[in-house]
Amino acid sequence: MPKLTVEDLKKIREKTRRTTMLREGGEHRAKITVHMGTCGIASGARDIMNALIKEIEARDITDVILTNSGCAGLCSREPMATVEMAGKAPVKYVDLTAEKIKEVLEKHVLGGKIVESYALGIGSEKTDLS
Amino acid sequence: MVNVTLDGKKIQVEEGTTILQAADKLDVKIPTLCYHPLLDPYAACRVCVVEASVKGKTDLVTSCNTKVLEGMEVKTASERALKARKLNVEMLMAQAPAAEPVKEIAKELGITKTRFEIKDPNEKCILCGLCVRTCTDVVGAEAISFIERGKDRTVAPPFNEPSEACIGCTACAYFCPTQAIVFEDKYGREIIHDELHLGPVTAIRVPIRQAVPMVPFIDKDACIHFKTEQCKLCEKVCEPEAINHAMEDEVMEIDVGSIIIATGYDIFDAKKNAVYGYGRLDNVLSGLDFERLCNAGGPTGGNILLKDGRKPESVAILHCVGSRDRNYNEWCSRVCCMYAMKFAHLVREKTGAKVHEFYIDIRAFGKGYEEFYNRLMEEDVIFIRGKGAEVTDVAETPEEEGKLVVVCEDTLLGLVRRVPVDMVLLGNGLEPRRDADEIARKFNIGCSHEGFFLERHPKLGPVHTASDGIFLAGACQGPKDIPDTVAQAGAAASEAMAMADRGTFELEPITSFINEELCGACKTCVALCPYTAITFDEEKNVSVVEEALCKGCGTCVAACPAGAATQHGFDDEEMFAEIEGALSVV
Amino acid sequence: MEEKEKAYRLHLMVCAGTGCVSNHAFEIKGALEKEIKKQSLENEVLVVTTGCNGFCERGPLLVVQPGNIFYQQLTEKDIPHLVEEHFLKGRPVQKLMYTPPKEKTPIPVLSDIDFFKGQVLIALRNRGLIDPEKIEEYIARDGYTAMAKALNEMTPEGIIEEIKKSGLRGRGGAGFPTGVKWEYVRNAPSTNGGVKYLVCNGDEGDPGAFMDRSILEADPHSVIEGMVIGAKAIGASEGFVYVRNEYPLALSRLNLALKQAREYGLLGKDILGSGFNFDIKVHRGAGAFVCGEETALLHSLEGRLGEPRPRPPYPAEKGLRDQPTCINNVETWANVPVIISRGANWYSSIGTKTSKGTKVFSLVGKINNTGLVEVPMGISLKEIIYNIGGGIPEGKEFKAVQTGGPSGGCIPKEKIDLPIDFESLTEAGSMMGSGGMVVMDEDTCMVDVARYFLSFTQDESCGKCTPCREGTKAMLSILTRITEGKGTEGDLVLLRDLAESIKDSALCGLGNTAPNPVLTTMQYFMEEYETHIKDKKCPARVCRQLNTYIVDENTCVKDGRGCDLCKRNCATDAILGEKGKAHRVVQEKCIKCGVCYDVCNFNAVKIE
Amino acid sequence: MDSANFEPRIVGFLCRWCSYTGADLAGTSRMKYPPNLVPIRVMCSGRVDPTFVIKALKEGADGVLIAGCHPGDCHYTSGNFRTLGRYTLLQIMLEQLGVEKGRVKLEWVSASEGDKWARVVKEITEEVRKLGALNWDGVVEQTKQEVAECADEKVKI
Amino acid sequence: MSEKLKIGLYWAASCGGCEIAVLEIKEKILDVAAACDILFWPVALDFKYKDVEAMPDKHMDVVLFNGAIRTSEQEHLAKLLRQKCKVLVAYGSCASEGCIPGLANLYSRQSILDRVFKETPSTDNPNGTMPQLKVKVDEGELCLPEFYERVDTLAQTVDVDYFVPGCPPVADQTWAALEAIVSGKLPPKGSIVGAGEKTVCDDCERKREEKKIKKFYRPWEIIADNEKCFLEQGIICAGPATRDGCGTPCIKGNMPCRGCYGPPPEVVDQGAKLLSALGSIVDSTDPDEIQRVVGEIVDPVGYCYRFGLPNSMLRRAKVG
Repeated sequence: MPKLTVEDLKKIREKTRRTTMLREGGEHRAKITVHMGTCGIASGARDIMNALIKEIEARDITDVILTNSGCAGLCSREPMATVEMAGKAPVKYVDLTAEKIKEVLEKHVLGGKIVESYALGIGSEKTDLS
Repeated sequence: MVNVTLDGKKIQVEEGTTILQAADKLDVKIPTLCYHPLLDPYAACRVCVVEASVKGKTDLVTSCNTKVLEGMEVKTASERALKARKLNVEMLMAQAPAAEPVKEIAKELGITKTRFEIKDPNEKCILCGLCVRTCTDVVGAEAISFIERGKDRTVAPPFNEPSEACIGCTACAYFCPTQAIVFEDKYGREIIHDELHLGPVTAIRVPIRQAVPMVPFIDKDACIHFKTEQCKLCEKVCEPEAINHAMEDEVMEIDVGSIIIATGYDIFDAKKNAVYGYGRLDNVLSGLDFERLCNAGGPTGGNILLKDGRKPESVAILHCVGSRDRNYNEWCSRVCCMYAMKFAHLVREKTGAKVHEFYIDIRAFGKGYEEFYNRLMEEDVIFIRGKGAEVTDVAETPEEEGKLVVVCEDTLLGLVRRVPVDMVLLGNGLEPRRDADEIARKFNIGCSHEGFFLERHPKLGPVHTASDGIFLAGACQGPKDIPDTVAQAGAAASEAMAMADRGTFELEPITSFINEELCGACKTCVALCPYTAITFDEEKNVSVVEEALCKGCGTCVAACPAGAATQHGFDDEEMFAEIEGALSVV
Repeated sequence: MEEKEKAYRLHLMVCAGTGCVSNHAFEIKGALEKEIKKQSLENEVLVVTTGCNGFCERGPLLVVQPGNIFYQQLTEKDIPHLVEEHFLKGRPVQKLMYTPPKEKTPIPVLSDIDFFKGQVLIALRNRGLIDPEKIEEYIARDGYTAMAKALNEMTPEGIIEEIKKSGLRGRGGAGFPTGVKWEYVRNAPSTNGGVKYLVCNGDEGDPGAFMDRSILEADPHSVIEGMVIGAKAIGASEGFVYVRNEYPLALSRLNLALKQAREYGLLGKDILGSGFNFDIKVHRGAGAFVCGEETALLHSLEGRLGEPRPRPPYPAEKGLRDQPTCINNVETWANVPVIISRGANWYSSIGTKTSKGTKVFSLVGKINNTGLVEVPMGISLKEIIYNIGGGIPEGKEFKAVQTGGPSGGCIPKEKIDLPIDFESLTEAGSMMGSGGMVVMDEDTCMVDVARYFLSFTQDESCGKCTPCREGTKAMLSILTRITEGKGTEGDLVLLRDLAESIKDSALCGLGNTAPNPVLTTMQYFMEEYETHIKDKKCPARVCRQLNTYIVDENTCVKDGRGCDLCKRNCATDAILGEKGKAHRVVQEKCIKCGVCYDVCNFNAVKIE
Repeated sequence: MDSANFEPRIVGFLCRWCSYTGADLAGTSRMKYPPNLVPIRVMCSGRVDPTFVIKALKEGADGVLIAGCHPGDCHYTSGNFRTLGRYTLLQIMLEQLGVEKGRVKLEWVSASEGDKWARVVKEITEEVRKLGALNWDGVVEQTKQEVAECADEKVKI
Repeated sequence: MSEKLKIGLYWAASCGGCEIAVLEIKEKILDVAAACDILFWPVALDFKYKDVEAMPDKHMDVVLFNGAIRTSEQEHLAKLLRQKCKVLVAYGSCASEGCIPGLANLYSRQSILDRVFKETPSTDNPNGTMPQLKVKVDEGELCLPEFYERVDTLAQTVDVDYFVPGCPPVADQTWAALEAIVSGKLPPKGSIVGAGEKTVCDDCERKREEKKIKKFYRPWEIIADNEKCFLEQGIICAGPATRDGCGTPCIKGNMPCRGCYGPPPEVVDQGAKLLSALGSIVDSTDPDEIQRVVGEIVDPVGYCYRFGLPNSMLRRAKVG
């Protein structure tokens, strides 16, 4: 094991920022909630979640919180996900596929532009407990 | 220097002085229990607590370890200090009711009884730790320690078993203020110094009162420092700093021209002949013991006393102890008759006791000796011709009770006698020194069969030895009395002087030499020479004998495989001729 | 280290402090992992073991991040449901959440719970947030930055100045200013070529306190970091952590942390390239209370009998192996990195005028929220007991609180508004001491409390000095006498004399403070002593020898129908009566064991 | 020759310091011992060359005694150790050459051991007496006789 | 022809190596042939004893006689040749000292005959037939020489003029001896020619320091350091007690000297001297250790008298 330098300490901190952010509720760019009630799972919410995790990992995104919730109530449009950009109203996306959610991640979360074609609407009922 | 006020009195003391030391200077007494001036303060008994104020801050402190500070005000008997001190003493009274020092302090403090529960009325140990600290810090043996804690605390060796680490120095018992430590030997007897019946011995002592120079020495065998490398308490107390443990015995090499051996004799150890009870029965003394007893510088100041302190009423003196005895030494030790008679005279003179001399023959051979014998007979010394056969304390008749009985065959009366006496003095004979063999070997001289050094010739060379330049004087050559010794010593001295004076020394013409023509340079001879007289000449490639060093033993000659080495007076041809000659005799 | 950090959407922080571990936290963790695997969530959900969360009362605990959702008193049975509902379907499970006493609705989020709300975390800053067995997680939380700063940017004098300015005082109990101590050690001459030592006192002797253990378990690196900073300040190259062997988890996590730190070059030679060398050895203590005393601890560390010696000289001057030695408590060391990284000014803004920063207390006894709390100095007892501690169970009345461990003192309810700091506690006759807080309710007999604590100190006294060895024994026997009804008026005088004298003349802190429980209870609850002696009664009915047990015949017949249970359980046949009829206690035969009182299901047995 | 009337001839090599003095002591002490041994004085037993022993045997001695100081007591420190080494080896060799062990002996006799000297001489004399004459020249000359006998042998076949 | 030297060679009790050694002078043999007439050399040329008997006395100038005297035939020839030559040379160790055949002096004649004709495992002699001096056969009587009880050297049998030692003598020394004889530059009678006046050690190039032995070894027991004195390594070497002249071929071949050149000038008994040296160099002052170290030497006669038992003082063992 090589000895650390002060720089190395910083690197380690950078690397683990995602954990820090996750556990301590630190500043994050966005929070994506995948709705995973029985209906959601049945219509493929797991795929959405997996795709998101894979993509976040692949892009090494450290400031996006990924979470899930129960049924959003609109079972017919599942799978659904809600994207909340920091300080902005949540946007709910419906009828998602893995491809679509990647696009949402790319355009909305990273690009700041809502993907209107998949969006159900902007602003909704409060979904976050905290 | 530091200014202190102690119980109102002002004193200036050195920095680093403890309150206790300062109080001592003012003759203010502060009671202590766990304190000892030779050990580091322990501050455990808390009996020496005093009230000390510095800069307006007042505290109760233990005086044994608290160092005075500038402007400190100490009250050794303030109400607060006394209250704590009394309670502590009272608690110790309950814990160790049999400890005398605690009782004494309690008495001084006006405490008559303790209000606390007494567990063991015979307990003496106050857990002051002096013994443990002595064993650890001073002795360095670490054979005892505290075990358990709190109320169960006790002092014990590891696992409560007799410890192998204990060196038996008894220092812990010495330091114990309450006599709570008792030593036992392996037979369960209490160890006291009584066995050394001519007085206790410490590791530092003056050898004898008449010693010259009159200085004490450290007995390395008894000194704790040489067992554990610690202690050195004596260094602490010796103000002139005259003690140095690091001093070593020095071996000095001195070049001399001649040597006189005067190593003296040993006296016969009467313990070897158990019938005399020496070392077993009280009041059976060897000749030397008696000399010490008689000596004004001895343990009794020169009074002849029995072990219980009484004056003896009758004394028996046994001649020929170990001498003229086939079982021990066959020779006559020459001096015993006369010194035994001197003892008789001393006993008569100092105590007036009845004296019996048990002898085989009286050998009063010197000038005035016979007259002394006659004088003793006039002094009513009873001479019994017959060797003492036994000394016993088993009484057969009432008048023998409590006495020592000397049994002997009176050859004049022709009957066995039992003579009850109070004290028996033994006329121990003289023996060669126990290391005479070693000395003889060192100096290349001989010993006679009894072990005394052998003179070159009894008549023609009485102080010479077989080795040139080595002379004999005194009893190392054979038993002799002082006049004879002085005479022989004088002779030896003049022989030695004469030899040294001559400056040169003649060698016997018996040295070896090596024929260069024949020497094959095998070097067999070089290592054989005990005197390094043979060297190898690398240039000539031959061995060479330095004749001044050669003593003529001829070992190299015998060993020379080339036949190159020869000895003057002992060459092969001469030897062969001698052999032939020896065999030509029919 | 080059691979990218794996992304999880949920981190399940399982508390693995000793309290929760003994409540089967590791089984819970196992069940979680099994269940997560079963639901194929292993790439989405990570299970993390953390150090003590503090709310030990409610263990085993689980905090879900993000969201800070607090689950408590979990059992293995709960896990499949929890995993499916919350972690798979995103529906937090309410019935596993904490519901404050007297309330009905559970509080889902940790920070909304009173117990946590009132706390300010400095020494315990990483609790519940990191896995103590992973150095990277400590570093992630700015770990070792203070050390890097101290080693590379600060002079020893600068560090000492900063600590002095922060007002940090020793958390071991006596409250000696840490910076001043460091300065002493720095300036004290060493007789062995400049060798100085640094010691972390982890010999937490008070059986009721466990913050040191908790810090070592939850955040060992914070102690190590503090020690390195201290070492640089005083000029030491060798340090020791003295931990009692009864803390196996703390020991193993500390040793692991030391190993990791050494591997990362955060200990050893040329730390972080600064040229500074320092390493730490762990010394396991055998668990004697007195070894928490610094001189005794040093003796023990040297391999000798754990006994105190008189001070001066203080360890700062002549400590381990006769060299200047800096001894600080675990909690003190844990505070150091924060002061260095956030600055003295920030730190000294917390707390009171004389006592800065926060203090960890272990809250135990008759209190709802047992656990470890870190609060700012100056907070009142009331806040701790009622707000954070959730008050007294079963609606009983608060009577007193013993602070500072067995040799601390009892503070009565009259002083409940007392702001907690070093001075105020000492003034009240108690002390900060171990940081233990034993809360007592109306059912507590104060004489018995004094006796109880004294039996502890008496047992733990090393026995070196007379007052402590003999005095605690004497006091205990007097107190025992009083609780047995054999006390006399003279006993009280003797007891007070003894207590004062021991406090005054004992050799070390243990002895000096041992009488504190007696003195404070005598100060605040004298009437209880008098009742025991004069009336031979124990108002709290704790001292059984003073109780008279009788059977209320009415209740016995009416409610219990003469059930005969008391009679059958009486060891001395002191209860007469037949089944179905009223029973009666024969006082001459009664040994006051209290069994009848305990077994009666109808409260028919009364104490008078 | 019958052993009772046979008077063995023994050569003794005596070191001057111990054994010769010891022998002297035996004499001055008027101790009686057999006259069969003729002493030859050497300075040290270390001078005794095995050649001397062989020479003596060849010249008609029936036995040889080497006497020196006790080990460690050598006047010349170590001469007697050399003697011991040679003697030990010589004994082995003489055995190979058919000389009985008892004929050649090494003894340590100190200056004070007059009695031992007398005893040693008595012992070796008796032992050699028992072994009989060595007569080495006879051994050597024996051949001629045997050759003659050999020539007279009858043809067996 | 008359100016040519008349020489004879004879081989008695020896291995025959000396005969070959004569040829070891190689091409110089031509010089010899040029200078000499060989009148008698049974191993090479067919001469009969009668031819020699027929010579006038002192007819031959030189006879090189090798081999010891073991049988009546050898004795007869020794005497005969003495009579017929002017200079009789004991050539080689056998003639000079007895050499290896001389070791037979450790045994009696009878035991040797028994061993040879009865006891060896390969002997099939159920009737115990022994050689007879005279056997009558049909053709007449056959005679065998007598087998003597003892091996003697040549000088013990007849008067010898010169000795050339060595087993065998080295070529250079042989040549030197012959040259001396040819040139007529003869040393005093009885001299040892073709050898030095010191010991082998003098020629030995090995390093010698101190002889302090803790254990003796036989050559095969250790690997000898080829630069260090054998004795100092504990390997018994007869060099110190052996006359030089050989040029140390054995030692150069890393084998210790066995002593074939016989005793140095002043040594009467080579074996006794060697033994004395061996017994003296044990490094110990512990009597038990000395006895143990020395006692471990196997077969001291074999070491000390390997080449010279008949020539030693005792000449042979006393055998019963």
